[in-house]
Amino acid sequence: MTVPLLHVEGLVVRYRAASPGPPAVDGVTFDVAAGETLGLVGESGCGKSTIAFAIARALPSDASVSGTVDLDGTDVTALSGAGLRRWWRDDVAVVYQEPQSALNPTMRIGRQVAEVFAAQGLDDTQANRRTIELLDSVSMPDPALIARRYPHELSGGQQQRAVIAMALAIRPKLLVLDEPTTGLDATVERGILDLINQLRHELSSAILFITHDFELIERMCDRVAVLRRGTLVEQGAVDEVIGAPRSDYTRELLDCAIPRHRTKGNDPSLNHLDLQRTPMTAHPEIPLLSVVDVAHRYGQVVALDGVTCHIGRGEVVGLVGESGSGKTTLGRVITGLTVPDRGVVRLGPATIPANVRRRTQESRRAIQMVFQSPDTTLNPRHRVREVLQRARHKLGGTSSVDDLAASVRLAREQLDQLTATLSGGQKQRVSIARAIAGEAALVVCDEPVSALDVSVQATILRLLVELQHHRQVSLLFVSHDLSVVSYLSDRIMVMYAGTIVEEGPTEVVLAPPHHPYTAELLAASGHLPIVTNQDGSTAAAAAPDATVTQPTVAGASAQPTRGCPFFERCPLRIEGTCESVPPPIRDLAGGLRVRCHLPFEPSDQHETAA
Amino acid sequence: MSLESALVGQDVAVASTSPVTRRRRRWTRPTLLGSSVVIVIWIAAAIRWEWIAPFGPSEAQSGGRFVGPGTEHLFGTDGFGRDVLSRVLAGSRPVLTVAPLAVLLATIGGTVLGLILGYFGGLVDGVAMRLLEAIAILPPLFPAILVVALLGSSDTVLILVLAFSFTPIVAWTVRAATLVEREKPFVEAAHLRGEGAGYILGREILPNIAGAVVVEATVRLADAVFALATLAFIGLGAQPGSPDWGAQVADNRVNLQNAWWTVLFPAGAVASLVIAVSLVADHIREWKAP
Amino acid sequence: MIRWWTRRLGAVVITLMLTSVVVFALTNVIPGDVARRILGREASQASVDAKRMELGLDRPLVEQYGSWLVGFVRGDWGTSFTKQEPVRDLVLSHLGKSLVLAGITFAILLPVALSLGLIAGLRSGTRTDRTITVLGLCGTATPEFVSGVALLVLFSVRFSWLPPSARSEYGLKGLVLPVTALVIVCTGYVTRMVRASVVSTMERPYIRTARLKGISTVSLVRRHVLRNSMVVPVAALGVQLRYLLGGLIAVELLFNYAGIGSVLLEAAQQKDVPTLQAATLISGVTVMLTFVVSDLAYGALDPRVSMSKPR
Amino acid sequence: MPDNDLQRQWASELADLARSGVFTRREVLRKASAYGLSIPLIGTVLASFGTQTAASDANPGASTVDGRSTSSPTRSSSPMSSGAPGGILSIGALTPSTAVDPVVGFDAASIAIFQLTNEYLIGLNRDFTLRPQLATEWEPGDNGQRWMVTLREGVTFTDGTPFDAEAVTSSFARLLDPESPSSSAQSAFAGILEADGVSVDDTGNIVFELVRPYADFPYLISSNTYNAVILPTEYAGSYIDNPVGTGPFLLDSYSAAEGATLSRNESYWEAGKPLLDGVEFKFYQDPQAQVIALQSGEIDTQVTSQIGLLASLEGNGDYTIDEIESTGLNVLTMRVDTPPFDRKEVRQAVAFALDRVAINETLYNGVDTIGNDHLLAPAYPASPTDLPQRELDLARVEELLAGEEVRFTLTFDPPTRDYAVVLQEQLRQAGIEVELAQVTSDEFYAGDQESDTPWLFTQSNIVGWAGRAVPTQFINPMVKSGGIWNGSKYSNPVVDTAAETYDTSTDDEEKQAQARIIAEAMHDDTPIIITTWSTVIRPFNSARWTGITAHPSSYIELNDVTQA
Repeated sequence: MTVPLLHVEGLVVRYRAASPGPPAVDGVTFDVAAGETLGLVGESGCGKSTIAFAIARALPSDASVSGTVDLDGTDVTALSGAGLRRWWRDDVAVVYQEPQSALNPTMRIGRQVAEVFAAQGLDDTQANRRTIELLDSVSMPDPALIARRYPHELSGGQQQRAVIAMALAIRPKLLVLDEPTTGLDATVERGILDLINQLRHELSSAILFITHDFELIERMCDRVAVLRRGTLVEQGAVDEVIGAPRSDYTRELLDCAIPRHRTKGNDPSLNHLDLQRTPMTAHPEIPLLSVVDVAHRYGQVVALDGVTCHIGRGEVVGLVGESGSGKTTLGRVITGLTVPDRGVVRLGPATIPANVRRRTQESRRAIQMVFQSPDTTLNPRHRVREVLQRARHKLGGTSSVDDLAASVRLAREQLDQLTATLSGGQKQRVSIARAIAGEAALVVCDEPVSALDVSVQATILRLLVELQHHRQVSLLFVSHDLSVVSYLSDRIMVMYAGTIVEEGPTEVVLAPPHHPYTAELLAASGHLPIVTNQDGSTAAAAAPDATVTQPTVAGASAQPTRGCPFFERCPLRIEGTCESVPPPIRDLAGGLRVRCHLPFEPSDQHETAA
Repeated sequence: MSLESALVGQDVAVASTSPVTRRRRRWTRPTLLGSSVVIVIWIAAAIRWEWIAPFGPSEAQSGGRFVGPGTEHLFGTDGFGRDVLSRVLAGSRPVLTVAPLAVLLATIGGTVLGLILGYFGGLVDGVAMRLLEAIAILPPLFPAILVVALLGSSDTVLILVLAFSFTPIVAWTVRAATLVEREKPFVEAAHLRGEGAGYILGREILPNIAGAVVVEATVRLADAVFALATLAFIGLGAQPGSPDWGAQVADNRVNLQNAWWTVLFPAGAVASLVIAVSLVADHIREWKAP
Repeated sequence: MIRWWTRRLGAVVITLMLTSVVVFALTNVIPGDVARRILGREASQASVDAKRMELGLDRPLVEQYGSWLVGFVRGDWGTSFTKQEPVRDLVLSHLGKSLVLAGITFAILLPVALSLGLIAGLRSGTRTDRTITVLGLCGTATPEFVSGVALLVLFSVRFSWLPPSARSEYGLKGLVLPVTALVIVCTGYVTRMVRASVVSTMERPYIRTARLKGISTVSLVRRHVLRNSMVVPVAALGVQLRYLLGGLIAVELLFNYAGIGSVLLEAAQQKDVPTLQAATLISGVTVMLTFVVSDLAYGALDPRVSMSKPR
Repeated sequence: MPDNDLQRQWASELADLARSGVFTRREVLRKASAYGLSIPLIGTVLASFGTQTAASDANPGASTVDGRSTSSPTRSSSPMSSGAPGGILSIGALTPSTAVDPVVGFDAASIAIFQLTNEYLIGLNRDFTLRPQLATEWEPGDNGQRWMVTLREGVTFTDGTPFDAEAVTSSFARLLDPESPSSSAQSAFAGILEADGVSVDDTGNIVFELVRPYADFPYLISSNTYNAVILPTEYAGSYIDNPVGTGPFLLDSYSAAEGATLSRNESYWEAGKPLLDGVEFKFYQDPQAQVIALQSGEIDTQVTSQIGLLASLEGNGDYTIDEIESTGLNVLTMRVDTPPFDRKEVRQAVAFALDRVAINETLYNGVDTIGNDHLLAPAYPASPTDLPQRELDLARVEELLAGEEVRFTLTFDPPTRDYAVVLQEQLRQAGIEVELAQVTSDEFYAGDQESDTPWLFTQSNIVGWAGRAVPTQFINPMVKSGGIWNGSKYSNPVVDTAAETYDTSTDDEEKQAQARIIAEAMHDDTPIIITTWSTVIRPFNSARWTGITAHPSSYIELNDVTQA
C-alpha cells in the first residue's frame, strides 16, 4: 500500500445546535493514497459531505471538529489564519454539486479563474494566459469568448467545467468532488465524468468522490467507503464491496438502486402482478387522449414544434428527453395548465378546451397530475386528510380517504399530520393519492421521483406500477432518465427540441436501430449497446469521444432550423439534406415510428441485440 | 476604524452560523425583553391612565406654571400649569388607539388588494399598480394634509388617513408574495380540481403568506406611531388640548430652554414607543423569514 | 432596451396624470375659499365673488383642470393665487432647496450607512453588530423633529455655534442641523438593509469558493461581497430619497427651510391650486426619476438584470 | 389754519367735561387732537385740570402703567430715544400668506412693510391720539359732516413725482371704488364716506363730504384704517414691482419665502429722520421658530408676538418687552336665536362661569385688562366704569341654570386654540360641557358671508379682532341688528338707536350717555363675552436698540429708533 497522502483517524464532527443528539460524524478513519479516488456513498444525511468539508476545513463556524487529519505531512486541523489560507490556496480544491451557485454571478468567468493564479502570485497577463489554457484543457469551446461571459450565460455543463478548471488550476494535493454531476442532464453528466477521468490520471492528488449513485462509484472510484448516520459501515476496493458486500446495509443500498437493466416485466418484486406485456384493451380505434399538432414557444425559445401523439386507455407512456426538450410543456398542455399557441387536445372523441379552468368538471376529473418537487406539491399549511378529502369531494371520487391512504401505503396516523412534516417520499404518495382520488383516467407524472432519495425512488415507481395495474389508469411518465422510463413504460416517446423524434413499444425503442439521439441517450444512461450502423461500421455509441461533442443545451438557443434540429449533434448526419430538409416520419416494423432521414429499412437490424 | 482592521481582527467564519443556532439565540436577547416591557407599559397606560396618573391631565395645578421636575410633579408642569407626567400617560391613549386600528385596516385592505392584484394580474393589475404608484409618489404626508383639511382631525379621520397611506405598501408586499405562491404546484393542483379563485386565495395562498403579512403589519405599526407624532407636530393631528405626544412637543418646543421637561418627556415617550415596536418588529421579521 | 424604456416612461406619464387628477379632485373638495383667503374676512361677499370670477374659479371643474393642463404642458404653470408670483419660479426654487438638503443628506448618509452595514454584516452576531443595529433602530425610530429640536437648542440657542434656522443667507452653516437630524433618521434604515444583504451574501456558496482560493479577507470582501450585497440596498436608498424629497415638512417647519414639502402643505391648506398641482407633479417627477435611477444602478450592479430581458 | 367756531365750541365743552372729572387728561387730549384743535386752544382746555403733576404731560403718549409686577425684562412703556443713529434693524414676522398689496393686504407683515414705505394723511399714536403726517391740519364743518384737510407742502414720492392733492383723491378713489376689494376700507367707511365724497377745494385742501355727521372721522383717514395709505396717482396695482411712497424707507428687495430689505429714504420730508440706515424683515413659518430666532439673536424684534411664547425670555436681561393697552380682543359669540343660548340666563351663566383673572394669568401672563362683556373697552374715553365687573361665581351659575343641562359646540381656528382649551376646562368645572371644533383658518372664514360662513353662523365661536380707535367700529357691525359681523344675531332696537346717536352726535356728554346705554344693554343681554382686552406686546433686544415701542394696532414706528 503506497504511503497514504491523506490519513484521517477518529474524525468526529458535532454541530453546536444539535449538541444533545449524536454527532454528524462519529469517529471515521480512512486513508487515501496519491492518485487514488475514494468514493463516499450513503443516503442523504449520512454525513458524507460533512466529512469531506471537515477535511477541507470548509465547515460553518458552529461546527466543532476533532480527530487527526493529515495531508502529506501537514496537520490540517491545526492550521489557522494565514497558514490555513495558504493551505487552501496551494493544496485543496473543491467541486460542488450546484455549479450555478458556486460561481460569483456578478464577475466574469475569466476573472474568477484568473483569481486563483493571482493568489499564486502571477501577474495579470500571465494569469490571463494560464486561464485561457486551463479553460481549453477542460475542453471548453472557444475559451476566450467563455472567459468574457458571466456565469448565468453558460450552460450547466459549461459552468461545472469552469469550476473544475478552477479546482485543477493549482494541481491540488486533495480534490473533493461533492456530487459533481447530480442535477445535470445525462449527456452533460457523461461529458463531465469523462473529463474528470481524463484529468485524474494527470494529477497525483487524493480524490474524495461523494455520491449517492453506486453506478458512479463503479465507474469513477478505486475504493469506496459506505456511510450510515455518521459511521463507517464498510470500506474496501470497489469491485469487492459492490460484488460481495460484507454489511447487510450495503446490500440493502445496492438492492434498492433503480434496476438499471430491468423493466417492470422482469422485476422480481413485482411478480405478484401478472403483468402482460400488451395492455388488456389492445389498440382501441379511439385512444383515451390525443394531441394534434401542438406548438408553443416561450419568447424566442421553442418548447413544442408541432407535436401529435396519443395515449391509449390503461397504457403507460414514457416521455423522455433532455431539459428544454419540451416534455414538461407537453405534459402541462395535456393537463391544461399551459395553453399552447397552436394545437388541439382531445379526450376520447371530443376536443376539450386548452385552458383547464374552462374545462368541464367531467374532463377535469379525467386528467390529473403528479408534480416533480415534493416540497411544493402539497400546501404546507394543510393536513393530509384535508388534501385527500378536498380532492375526493371536488373530483367526485367514490373510494374513502382511508382507502386512498391505504392504496398509497400511508399509515393511518399520518392522515392527521401537516403535510410539511412528511418526508419527500410520503409527500409524493399523498400527491399520487390526490391524483387518483377522483378515479382519473390519465395521470400525468412530471419527473415524480427525480427529486427523491435513491432508496425511496424505487418504492414510488413500484407503487405507480401497482396502482396503474389495479385501477387501469393510463400514465404519461415524463422524465430525463431513460432507465426510469424504460422500467415503467409500455410505450416510449423520445423528444428533442420540441418534436417527438422516436416513439414505439419499449423493447422496440430500446433495441437498435435507434434514432441517433436515442442512441446518445442510451449510451449516456449506461446501457452501452454497441450500435452497428446501417452501413455496418460499428459506431461505438458509447465511445467517449463520439459523444463528447459539445452538448449545447437542446432547444434553449437552437433556432427552429428548417431541417432536423438534432443536426449539429448528430454523428450520422447526411450533409446537405439533414440541415435543410425536415426529416420525414416513417413507420417501421413493430410499431416503431422515427423522424429521421437515415434509411432504417434493412430487416437485419434486430439480430444485433444488447 | 479602517475596513481592514474591522475585518482582520476576527477570522471571519467560513460561512455564517447554521440557521438553527441563530434563531434560538435571538429570543433571549435583552433588546427583545426590554422593548416588550416598554410596549406593555404604554398599553397599560393607554387603557387605564386614569388610575395611574397623579393629576388630571388638563387641570391647571395650584403649584403654578413651569415648575421643574420634583417630588410633587415628577415630570414638572407645563405652560398652563398642567402636570406633564399625567399628560404623557394620557397621551398614550390617542396614539395606541389610532395607530393599531389604522394598521389593522391597512393590513386587511392591503392583503385583499394584494391577493387580487397578485392572483389576477393582467389589465386589473396594470391599472391598479399605476394607481398605487400614483399614491406612493405623492409626498408621504400629502394625503393626510388634504383629508384632515376636509374632515377635520378626529380619531376616525386619522385612522382613515393612515390606513389610506399604508394600504398601498401592504398591498405591494402581499402582491409580491402572491405572485410567488401562485406559481406553486399545489395551486396548479387546485386548478386541476376546478377550484374557484376564492378558495385558492383564501385556503391555498393566504395561509402561506400570513407570515409575511404579520411582519409587514408590525413594521407598519412603528411607522404609524411615527407618522401620528409628525402629523401632530405640523398641527394636523391631535385634537386641540389633547395630550397627544406630538402635539405636546410641537406646542412646548419654544420653552425648551427654560422648561425643557415640557418637551423632552413627551418626545422621549414617542421615541420609546416607536423604538420598542421597531425592535419587536425586527425580531418577528427575522424569526418568521430568516 | 429601447422598448423597455418607452414602456417604463409611458407608465411614468400615466402615473403622473393619475396623480394630478387625484390631487385636483381632492383639493377642490376641501372647504376653504382662496378668494376669501386673498381678500381677508372683512371684504364683502360681492368683492370675494368678483375675485373668484377673476381667478376663473367659477368655471366648471373639468374646464378648470383642462385649462390648467394645457397651460402646464405648454410650460405656462400659471401664477400662484395667493402669492401672485409665477408658479414656475416659486416651485422650482423650493424644489431646488429640497434637492440641496436631500443631496447633502444623501452624500453623508451613503458612505456612513454602507460602511456601518458592511461591518455589522461581516461581524454579524457579535456585540458590534448588535450595537450598530440597535443604535440604527433608535435613530430611525426617533422622529426627525424630536432630534431636530434637541440639536437646535443644544447647538444654536445654548451654545449658539450654529444658526437656529436654515435661512439661505447662512448658506451651508444653516444646513448642518437639519442634515444631522435627517442623517440620524435615515442611516438606521439603510444600515439595516445593507447588513441583511451582506449577511445573506456571506452565506452564498460562491463566497466559500472564493475563500477556498485562499485569497485575503479584504480582497474577498472587496471583489466578491461588496458588489453582490449592494444590489438590495439600492432599492432601500430609492425609498429614502423619496422620503427626503417630499416628506420633510416637519424639518422644513422646524428649521424654517421652505422646501417643496412646506410649499405643498401651504398650497393645500390655502387651496392655491396652480402651485399645488405644479409642486405635486414636479416632486412626483423627481421621485419617479429616483425609481429609474435605482433601476439603472440595479442593472449596473447585477449583470443578470441588464444582460437578459429587463425585469 | 386758525380754529373755526365749531372747534372753539367743542373745546369749551371739553373743558367743562374735564372740570367735572368725566374725562381723564388722556381722553381730553385724544378728543382735542381728533377735533384738530390748535396747540394754544388745547393748552386752555388742559389748564382747566388745575394742578395736575407735570410729569404725565411731558410725553403725551405715556399710558400709565399701574402697579403690575415688573419682573426683568424691564417693561418700559415710554420710548426714550437717546442712542446712536444708523444700523440695520432686523424684524421677524410670520410669512405673509398673500402678496404685499397696500390696497388689499390685511396681513401683519405686509402692513408693516408698506407702512414704512408709504404714509397716511394722519398718523395714529400708540395712545390713540392723532398726529399730522401728510396732512398738517384738519377741521370739522357742518357739525361734523364735512371735513377740510390741509396737505403738507414740499413732499415728493420716492420716484420724484410731487405729493399733491391728486395723489390723495386718486388713493381714496381707489379705496372707495365699489368693486375695490379693499377689506379694511369697506368696513371702516361703510355708511360714512362714499367715492364721490372726496374733492379738492380751490385752495388745494381736501374736502370730505360725509353721508352723515361723524365726529371721529379723522380716525378713519388715519393709519387706523391700514389700507388708507397714500399711493402715487398712477399706481398700477403691483406694489412689489415698483414700491413708490413718501415714507421714511425704500423697499430694496422682497422674497415671499425669505423676507424683505429696506433702506433709508434720504429725501424723506421729516428732516433727519429716520435715524436707522435700513430695516431687514425675516419671515418665519410658525411663531415658535420666530421666538427661537429672537432668543438666538437672529432677529431684534417682532411685528406680532404672543406673550405665552415669551416665557423663555423671562430670565434674559438683554430683552425688553414693551406693552401698550389696546382695544384688540377675542370675542366669544353665542347665537341668541338658537338653543341653548336663546335664553339670556344661560348666556349669563356662561359669563359667570369664567374665571377671567385666571385666564389673563395663564394665557397672557397677566398683562391684559379684564373685560366686562361689553364693547366699550376701558381704553375708550366713553367707557363707563361703574358697571358691576363680572367674576367667577359658581353659585350664580347654579342659580341661573336652575338645573338645566347645558352642552354646546365651540368652533374656532388655530390662533385662538389655547383660549378655547382654557374656556372648555373652566366651563367643564362649572358643569357646562363644551365640544371643541377646531377648523383651519381658511375653512373658518370660507363660505358665503350672508348665509353659512362658520365664523358668523356657528352656534358659538371665537373670533379675534385687532384694535380699533373708535368703539362704534366694533359696535355697529357686531351688535347692531343686521350688522355685517353680527355672529350672535343679537338685535336690540335700544342698542341700535344708541349706536346711531353716538356716531352722529358731536357732543361728548351725549356720546357718554349713549355709550352707557349700549354697555348696560350688552352687559345684561350678554350676546358676546369679552374676558380680556389684549395688551399688545413687542419684545426687542434692548442690548442693541432703544426706541422700539408696541402699538395697539401692531404698527412699527421706527423714526426714533437708535442703537443702544
